[in-house]
Amino acid sequence: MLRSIFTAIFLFALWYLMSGIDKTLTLVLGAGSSVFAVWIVRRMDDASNFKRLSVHLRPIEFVKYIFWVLAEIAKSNWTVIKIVLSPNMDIKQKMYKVPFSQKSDLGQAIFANTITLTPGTITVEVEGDHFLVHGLSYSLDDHAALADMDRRVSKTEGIVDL
Amino acid sequence: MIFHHLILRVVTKLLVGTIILFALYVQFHGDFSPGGGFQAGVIMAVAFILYGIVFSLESVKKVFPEWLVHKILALGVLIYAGTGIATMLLGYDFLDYDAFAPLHPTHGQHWGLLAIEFGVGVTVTGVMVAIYYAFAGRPPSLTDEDW
Amino acid sequence: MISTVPHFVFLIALLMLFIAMILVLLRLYKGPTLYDRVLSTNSFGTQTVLFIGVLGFLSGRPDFLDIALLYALINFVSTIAILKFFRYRAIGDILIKREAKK
Amino acid sequence: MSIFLEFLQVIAWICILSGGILVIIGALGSLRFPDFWSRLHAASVTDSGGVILLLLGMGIHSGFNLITFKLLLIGVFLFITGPTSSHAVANAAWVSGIKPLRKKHKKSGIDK
Repeated sequence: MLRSIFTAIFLFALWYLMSGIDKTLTLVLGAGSSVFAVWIVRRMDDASNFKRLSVHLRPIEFVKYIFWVLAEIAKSNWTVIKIVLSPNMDIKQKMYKVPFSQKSDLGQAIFANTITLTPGTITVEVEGDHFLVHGLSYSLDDHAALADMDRRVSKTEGIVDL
Repeated sequence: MIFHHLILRVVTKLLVGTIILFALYVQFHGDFSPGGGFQAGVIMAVAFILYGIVFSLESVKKVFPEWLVHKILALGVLIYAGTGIATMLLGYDFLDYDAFAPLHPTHGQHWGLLAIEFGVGVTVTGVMVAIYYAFAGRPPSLTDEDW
Repeated sequence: MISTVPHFVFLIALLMLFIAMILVLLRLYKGPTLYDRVLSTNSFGTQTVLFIGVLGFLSGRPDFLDIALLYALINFVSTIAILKFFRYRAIGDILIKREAKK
Repeated sequence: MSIFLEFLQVIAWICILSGGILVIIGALGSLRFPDFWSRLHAASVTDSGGVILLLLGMGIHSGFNLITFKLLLIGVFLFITGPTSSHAVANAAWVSGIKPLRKKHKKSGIDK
């Protein structure tokens, strides 16, 4: 119930920031729309076999993590750009396994999406307790770098379940 | 079998609420920004279609039952026509929005447009979801091996 | 003087995006496998989103960003739908068919 | 103050132009690379670097208002869906049995 209220408030803030119109009619329609959206989402959570997504993140850690990811994206972009522009493209492809330590589905999805977002590595499959990752220019350092990323994602996971 | 599509499931659950809100935002801002009933209906239907693709047709039919789709199809047209008839009952022409607020024609047109757009949006949602149900409900004619 | 520069910058960015879109379309035409084509369709969509954004700024109507957001959404859903269709030969339920086959 | 604002504008132009260059490089990579798996990485340059730089440039150019928020929204949306669709394509290709090309300075030989 608490979560529904928070979702509705979040959606209403989104509405207000998108429209930027303070007329009463628009605001009332926005409130109605957010309540409607929350209602549909609740129905959807109840309908499938997969119950609601448990969200536990530490906001401050998560913001720090986003900035770290941006720096990481810049570095790996540079690596891939060098490969694309070099005349004989020095590709060393490899599939390898990356273990993950996150407990929640959301944490695992964040880790997998971060791997894919940094150019040079792509999550191909989630199986059991590890991801199958495809690397473009594979070196032994990649394992250490991805383990570091894994630790950082695990740090953003909190205990409070909203 | 869907168990290993973890990322798709999580992303769908995260996005669906926002998509529905965005649909309603486009719906009710038809006169301030590009958009209106047609786009809003499609976006709203996309939320259900995404849910149906990633989870299953069965669960999306629990959320948005098939009988409701057919009712909603007609409801949109009724809202549209009803607005026109309401203006006629107030003594004006068909779909002459000034009827809703004779003293402030601009307000009247605003109200009238909102109602019309709402009707269009409802019908388009219904049509899109009905097309998706019809496509997805079709039994596959080929097995994996034959392909 | 300085007010004409943004115009040029956006025009050049638009041209760059246009060239990139043509390159991706070439890959779409050449792509040996189905997945190459899906991939290039997807990146064409991302470039279209950016294109619409830049075009909105160039023509002085940033309202276009709503359309860009809509395009990003449709692009995502269509990629998933195409992949599901080619993987399972159906966009509806596949669970029942799988179990019946066992 | 005005000089500061013009400086910001210059930064915005640099961001937009380098974003455009990144998008071209991504497209060029997806044209030049030899096989499907390496093309995935080239497309991901467009998805991450190009999107960030172009949206950042447009955001700085427009100043801080509702347009910036919409750009941020597009950025967040592309950041969630871009990797997801890349992953979906890669996963589908992996399941259907397309294996990476092992290249040893030659264009021939798929040893797998």
